[in-house]
Amino acid sequence: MADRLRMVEAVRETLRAELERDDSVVVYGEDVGRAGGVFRATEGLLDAYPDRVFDSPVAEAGIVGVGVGLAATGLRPVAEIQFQSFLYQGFHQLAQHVARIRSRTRGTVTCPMTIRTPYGGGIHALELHSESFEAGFAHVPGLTVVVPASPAETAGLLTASVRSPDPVVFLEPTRLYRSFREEVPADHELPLGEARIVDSGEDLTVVAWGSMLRETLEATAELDADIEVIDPRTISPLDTETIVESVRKTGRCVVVHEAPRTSGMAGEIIARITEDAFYYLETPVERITGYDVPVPLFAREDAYLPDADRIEAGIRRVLDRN
Amino acid sequence: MADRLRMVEAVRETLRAELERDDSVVVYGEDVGRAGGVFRATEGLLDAYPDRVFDSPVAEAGIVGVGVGLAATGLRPVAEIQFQSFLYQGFHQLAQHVARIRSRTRGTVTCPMTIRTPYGGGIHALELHSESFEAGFAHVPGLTVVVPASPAETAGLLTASVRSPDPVVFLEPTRLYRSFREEVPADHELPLGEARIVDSGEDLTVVAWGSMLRETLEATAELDADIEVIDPRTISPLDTETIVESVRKTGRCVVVHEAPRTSGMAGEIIARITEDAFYYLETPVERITGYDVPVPLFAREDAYLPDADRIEAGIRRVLDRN
Amino acid sequence: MPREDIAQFTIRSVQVLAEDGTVDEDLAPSLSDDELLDCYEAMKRARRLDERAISLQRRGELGTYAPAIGQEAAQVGSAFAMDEDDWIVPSFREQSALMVRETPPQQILEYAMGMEEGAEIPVDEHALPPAIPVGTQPLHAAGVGWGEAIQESPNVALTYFGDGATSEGDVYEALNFAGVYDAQTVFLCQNNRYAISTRLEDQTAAETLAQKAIAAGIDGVRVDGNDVLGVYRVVSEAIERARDGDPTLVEALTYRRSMHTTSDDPSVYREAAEEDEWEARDPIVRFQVYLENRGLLDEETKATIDERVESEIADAIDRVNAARDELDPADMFRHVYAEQPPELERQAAAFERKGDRDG
Amino acid sequence: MPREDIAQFTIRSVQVLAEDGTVDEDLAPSLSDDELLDCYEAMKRARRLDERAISLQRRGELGTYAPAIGQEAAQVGSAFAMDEDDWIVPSFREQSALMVRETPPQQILEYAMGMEEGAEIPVDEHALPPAIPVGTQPLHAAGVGWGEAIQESPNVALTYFGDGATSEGDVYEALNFAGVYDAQTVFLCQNNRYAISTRLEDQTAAETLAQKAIAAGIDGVRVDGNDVLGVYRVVSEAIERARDGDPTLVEALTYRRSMHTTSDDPSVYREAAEEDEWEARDPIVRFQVYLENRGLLDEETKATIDERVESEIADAIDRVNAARDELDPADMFRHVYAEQPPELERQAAAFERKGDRDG
Ligand SMILES: Cc1ncc(C[n+]2csc(CCOP(=O)(O)OP(=O)(O)O)c2C)c(N)n1
Ligand SMILES: Cc1ncc(C[n+]2csc(CCOP(=O)(O)OP(=O)(O)O)c2C)c(N)n1
Ligand SMILES: [Mg+2]
Ligand SMILES: [Mg+2]
Repeated sequence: MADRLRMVEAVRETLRAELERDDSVVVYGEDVGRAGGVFRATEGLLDAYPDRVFDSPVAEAGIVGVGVGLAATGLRPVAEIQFQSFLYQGFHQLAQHVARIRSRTRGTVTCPMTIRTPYGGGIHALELHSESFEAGFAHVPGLTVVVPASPAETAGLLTASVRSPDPVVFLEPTRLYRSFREEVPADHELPLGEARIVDSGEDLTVVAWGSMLRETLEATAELDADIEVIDPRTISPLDTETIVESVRKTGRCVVVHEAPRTSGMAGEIIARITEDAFYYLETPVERITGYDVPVPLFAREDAYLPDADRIEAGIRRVLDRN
Repeated sequence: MADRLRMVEAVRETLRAELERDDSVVVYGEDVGRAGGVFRATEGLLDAYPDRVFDSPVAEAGIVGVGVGLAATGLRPVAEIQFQSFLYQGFHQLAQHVARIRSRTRGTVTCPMTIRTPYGGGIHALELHSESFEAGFAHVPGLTVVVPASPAETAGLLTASVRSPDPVVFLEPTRLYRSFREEVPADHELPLGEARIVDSGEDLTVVAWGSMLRETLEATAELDADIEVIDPRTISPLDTETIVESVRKTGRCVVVHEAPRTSGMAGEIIARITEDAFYYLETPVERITGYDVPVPLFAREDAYLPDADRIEAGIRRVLDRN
Repeated sequence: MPREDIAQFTIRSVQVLAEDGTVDEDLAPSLSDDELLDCYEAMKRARRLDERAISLQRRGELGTYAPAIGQEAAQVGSAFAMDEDDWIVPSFREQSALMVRETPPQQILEYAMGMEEGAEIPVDEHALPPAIPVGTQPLHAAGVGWGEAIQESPNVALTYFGDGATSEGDVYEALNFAGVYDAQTVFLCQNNRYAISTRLEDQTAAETLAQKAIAAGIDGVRVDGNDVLGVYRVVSEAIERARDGDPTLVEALTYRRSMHTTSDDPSVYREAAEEDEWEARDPIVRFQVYLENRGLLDEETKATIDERVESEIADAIDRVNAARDELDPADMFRHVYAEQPPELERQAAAFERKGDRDG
Repeated sequence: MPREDIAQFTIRSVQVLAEDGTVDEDLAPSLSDDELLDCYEAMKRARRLDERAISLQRRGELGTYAPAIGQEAAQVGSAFAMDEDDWIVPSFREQSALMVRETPPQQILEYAMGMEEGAEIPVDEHALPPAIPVGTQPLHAAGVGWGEAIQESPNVALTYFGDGATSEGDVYEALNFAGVYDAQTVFLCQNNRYAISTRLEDQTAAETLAQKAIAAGIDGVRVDGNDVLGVYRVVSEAIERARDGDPTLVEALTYRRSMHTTSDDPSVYREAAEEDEWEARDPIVRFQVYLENRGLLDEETKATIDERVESEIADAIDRVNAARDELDPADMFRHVYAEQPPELERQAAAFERKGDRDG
C-alpha cells in the first residue's frame, strides 16, 4: 500500500493484505466474489484468492451464523453484509451466538469474525440503505463496534478487526467510500478501543464519528474557537478516558451522530461524561443527531441528516452559554 | 375483572376482554393455544375463541412478519414471542416493516400490532431467557415500548396497547408474573407515553421500571429520605416531562435498569435530564444497571442483576454527595 | 418396512405460448381480444416506463431504479389473473404488475425520486408498498392470505419475489405459515437467474425453485415466465386454489434483460452472448407475434398503443417533477405515530426553527 | 413442452430393528458385540441421567432440564456413527449424544445447575456448546462443515435439532448454505412429534420433515428414530456422503416420552393413551430384546451395567455439588472479551468492592 487511496480501496487493499498474510482468512458475502461487491470493496479478491473468497446466497442470518462454524474450525471469517439494515436479518445470530460464544464456553470457543457493512446515509440510496444502528450493536456485550472515518483509519482499524480475537461489527460510512483520498501506510494496524484526537482544542469538545466527523470538521473550520474534535473510532468498547479527559479540560461538549436521537450513542456518552466529568461541565452537553423518525427516502434525506450547519449552530449555542 | 390478580392473570384477563370486545383481535404465538402459553398467560383463550387464537410454528420472524399482513386486512394482531431474546429472530421484520409501514406509506397502511413477550431476569431460567433489550427497541422510531410493573398496570397498559393504532412491544417482567396480587379494575385502560409517580418525594428521584421498580421500592423503604420514584412505564416514546420536572424539584437522580449498562436506557434518560434539568442538578445522576456482560446462567445470575442493596447503596451515594 | 418409499413429489412446468409464437390450444386461457390487447399494452407500458426511467436516472433526475425489462410477461400475466379485491404484495421490481393494478406511473416515478408519496396506498386499494429488504414481504402476504381466511373473505394475496429471495429464511417461513394456516396466498417467484451478480447455482443446490414448496407441504409449479399466457393460466389456477385455502408457489422462469438496478453494471458478471440469447426470447416480441398471427395487432394498432403509452408516461413525468418541487421535508415527522409524541413534536419544531435548538 | 414433469423426488424411510426386536439382516450394520453392548450401555446411561436429573430438579437442586427419555436411540445411534474428530453441534436436549462423545455427566449437570462450566469445551474436542435458541445451531454446523471442506479435512459436522426447529428460517438457510457450499454436514432432525405443546400438524403442512431437504437440493431420508441400528446405519451413510461434500437431512421419527422440560406438564396437551402407545415402542426395550435374543445380554450383564451407570451418575452428582459451592460469580466478567476493556475492568472492580461505586 502506502498509496493515496479512497476508503473503499482501503477496504479492498486491507482485505487483500490480510488474505495474503493469513491463510485462515476467508471473505464471503452477497456479490463479493464475481462482482467484487456492490461498492467494489472486494474487487479482484476472488481472482487472487479463488479458494477463500465466496459469493453467498441472499441470507444474512446464514452469513452471520455460518461464521460461528467457520471460526470453530480455525478459520477467520470476514463477512460482508450488503447494507447495515440487512444485518437485522442476522441480529439473532449476532447477539445469541457470535457475541457470546466466548463467555458461554468460558473462553474455550471463540468467534474472531469480522462483519463489514456499509453504514449511514448521504448517498441518496434506496429505503433502508442509510441506517445507523451502532447504539443497538453496542448494547450487546461481547461485540466490538467500529466506525472508521477516513481511508487510513479504515485500513488501520480493519486490519486490527480482522486480527482481533473477538467479533467485530465494522461499519463503513458509505458516504465516505469515494469522497476523498488519503495516504495509507502498508501493514497499518491501529488499536481498537482507542479514540483519536482529531483536533486539539481548549474551548469545547466535539465527539463525532463516521461521516459526521467530516461534517463536524467542516463546521469547526467555520468557527473562531479552539475546538477539540474526538473520533471514538471504536464505539464499543468505548474509550471513555479520552473523551472524559477532554471534557474535563474544555468544560463543554457536543456529541454528534446521524442515528435517531432516542437511545442513540450520544446518550451513553453523555452518561459517561456525567459520571466522570460532571463537575467540570460549564454547561450541559448537547447532542446533534438524526431525528426520531425512520430515515426518509432520499428526497427528504438531507433534512434528516445532521450537517455542518446544524453542528455549527449547536457548537455556537454551547459556546455562547455560560 | 376487578379481582385480585397476579400479573400473568392480568395479561390473560385483558386478552380475554379484548377478544370479547373486538372481533378483529387475533391472538397467536408459540404454544399460546392448546397449552395456554408456557407461563399460562393465554390459558383458556383458545377454548373461548377458537377461531381467533392460534398456535404458531416455531418461527419468530414469521410471527412478527405475518402481523403486517393480518393488520392490513383489518385485524388486530396480538402476538406472543415466547421470550424476549427470541424477538431478535424477528428483529428485521420489526424494524424494517412493523415499525415503519405507517411512515413508509404516509399513514395509508398501519400496523396496530401488539407483541407481548416475557422479559428480564430473576427466575433462574435457561440461557437467553433473561435479557432486556428495551433500549434497542426504543432506538427504532415508530415503535412503542412498554414495560408494566404490576398486575393493574399490566391490565391498563396492555389494554391500551391492544387498542393502540401503532405497534407496541410489550415487555412483561417474568419475575413479576406470579410475585404478587393486586386489585385490577375491569376495562382498565391507562395512557401510553405517560410515566407514573409511584412515590412522591423531595430529596431524590429514582427512575426504574419492570422488576427493578420493586427492587427500588424495597431499597427506598430502607432509607430515611424523601424519595420520588418514577416508573416511566412507556420506555418509548418516553415521558420526559414527568422525569424532568421531578429532577428539577429534587436535584438528584438515580436511574435503574437490569439491561447492560452501555447503551442502555439510562443513558438516554441522563441525556434528557442533562438537556432539560442540568442547572437543577446538585450532583451527577447515577445509574445502577446490569453489567456489560451477557446475562450469566442462573448460578451467577443474582450477581448480575441489580438488587435492592445495590440500589440502596447508589441512592445513599447520591444523597450523601453535595 | 426396512426400506420404503413414503412420499413422492413431482414438479411440473407449463408453457402455453411457445417461443415461436404458437399456442397450445388446450391450455390457452379464454381471454377476449380486448383483454389480450390490454395485456399487450400493459407490457408495452411497463417496458417503456423502465426505458424512460433508466434514461431519467442517467440524467440525474431519478434515484436508483430497478427495471424489469424482460420480465413483463411474468408480471403482467400474473397481475391480470387477479381479481380487483385481491392483494398485491410486491418487492422493488414490480412496476409492470403494479401498473396493471392501476398504480399510476406517476407514483412509481415518485418512489424512484425518493418520495414517500410514491408508496402511498389509496383507500380501498388492496396493496402493500414495495418491500426493499429481500424476501421479507412474502410473510406479509402469508399474513394477508391468512387474515382473509380468518375473515372468510374470498380475497387472495399475490406476492412477488426473486430467485435470490428464496434463500432468505423469511420466504421459507412464509411458505410454511401459509401451509399451516391455509392462507389464501399465491407466491410468485420470478426466477430471473440472477440476484444482482449471483447466479442460481451459487444461490441454491435445488434444481428448480418451485420445489421449495415441498418443504412447506404446499403446491409448487414452474411456468415459462416469458410466456404471458402461460403465466396467466398457471397463476389463475393458483389463485383459484388459494381462494379455497391452498397456497401455491409459482416459479416463473425468466430473465432480467437489463441491469439489476441503475447502480449495477451486468457486464461485470455476465456475457453479452447470454443477453443476446434472451433478447431472442423476449416476452413482448413473442406475444406480439402471436397477436399478429391472430390478426389482432396491425401496425396501426401498435402505433396507437405506443403513442398512448408515450404520452401517459410523459404526463407522469411532468406531474412528478411538479410534485417534487412542492415536497415538504417536515413531512417526515408526521407519520411516525398516529399521534405525535411530545419529543417528536419538539424535534419537528426545532427542525422548523432551524438552529434555534437542535432536535 | 406445454406441461412437462421436470423434477421428481422420493423420500425413503428405513428401519433395521423392528418393534418386536427382529432385525433386517441385509441392512444391519456390522457392529461387534462389544460395540452393541456399548451402545446399549450408553442408552441406559442417558435414560438414567435424565431420570436422576428430573428428580434432582424436583428437589430444587437443578434448574430447568430437558430430558430426552424415549429419544435415546436417535441420539446414541447417531453419535456412535461419528468418528472421533467429527463435530457435534447440539441443541439443548442432547445429553444422550453428548455422553457418547465423552462429555462427562458432571458437565451436563453443571449446565443444568446454571454454571457456564457445563458448556466449556475441552481443547481438541470437536463440539459446540448447547444452543438454547431453537434452530440456530444448524447454521453453525453448516459453517463447520463448510470450514472443514475449505481446509480439505475429512471431518464432518453432525447437528441435532427438533421438529419445531424446522419451522425456523435459520434451519432452512443452513440446509441451503450446506447445499451451495458442499458442506460436510449431516442434519439430524429428531422428530419427536412435539415442539413443547405444538403438534406437527400445527408446525407444518409437510407430510415428512425429511422432504425439507428438497428445498435445498440436498438428500433427505427418514429413519425410525427408536431403532438404534437403523439410526446408526442411516447416519453412518449420511456421514460418509458428507465427507465427500454431500450434506443430508435425516429425519429420525421418535417420541419424547417425558416432559418438554421440567417446567412443562405434557398432560395439558396430550393424552395418556398416546404416551402409553409410545412406551410400548421404547427404544431401549426394543434393543434389549434384540440383544437378549442374540444372547449378548443376560441378567448379570444388565445388573453390572445398571450398577456402573448408577455409580457414575452418583459420582457426577457429588462432584457437581462440590463445584457449585466453589463458584466464583466474578467469573462473568472474565470471558466477555479476550482482553478486558477498561470499562468492564471498572465494573468488575466495582462488583468486588460492592457498593463503593456501582458498575
Ligand atoms: C435483506 C436484504 N439483503 C440484501 C439486499 C440487497 N439486495 C437487493 S436486491 C438483491 C438481490 C435480489 O435478487 P432476487 O431475489 O433474485 O431479485 P431480483 O433483484 O433478481 O429481482 C440484494 C442482495 C436487500 N435489499 N435486502
Ligand atoms: C428461537 C427460539 N424460539 C423459541 C424458543 C422456546 N422453545 C424452546 S424449545 C421449543 C420447542 C422446540 O421444539 P423442537 O424443535 O421440536 O425440539 P424438542 O424440544 O422437541 O426437542 C421452543 C419453542 C427458543 N428456545 N428459541
Ligand atoms: Mg433474481
Ligand atoms: Mg420436538
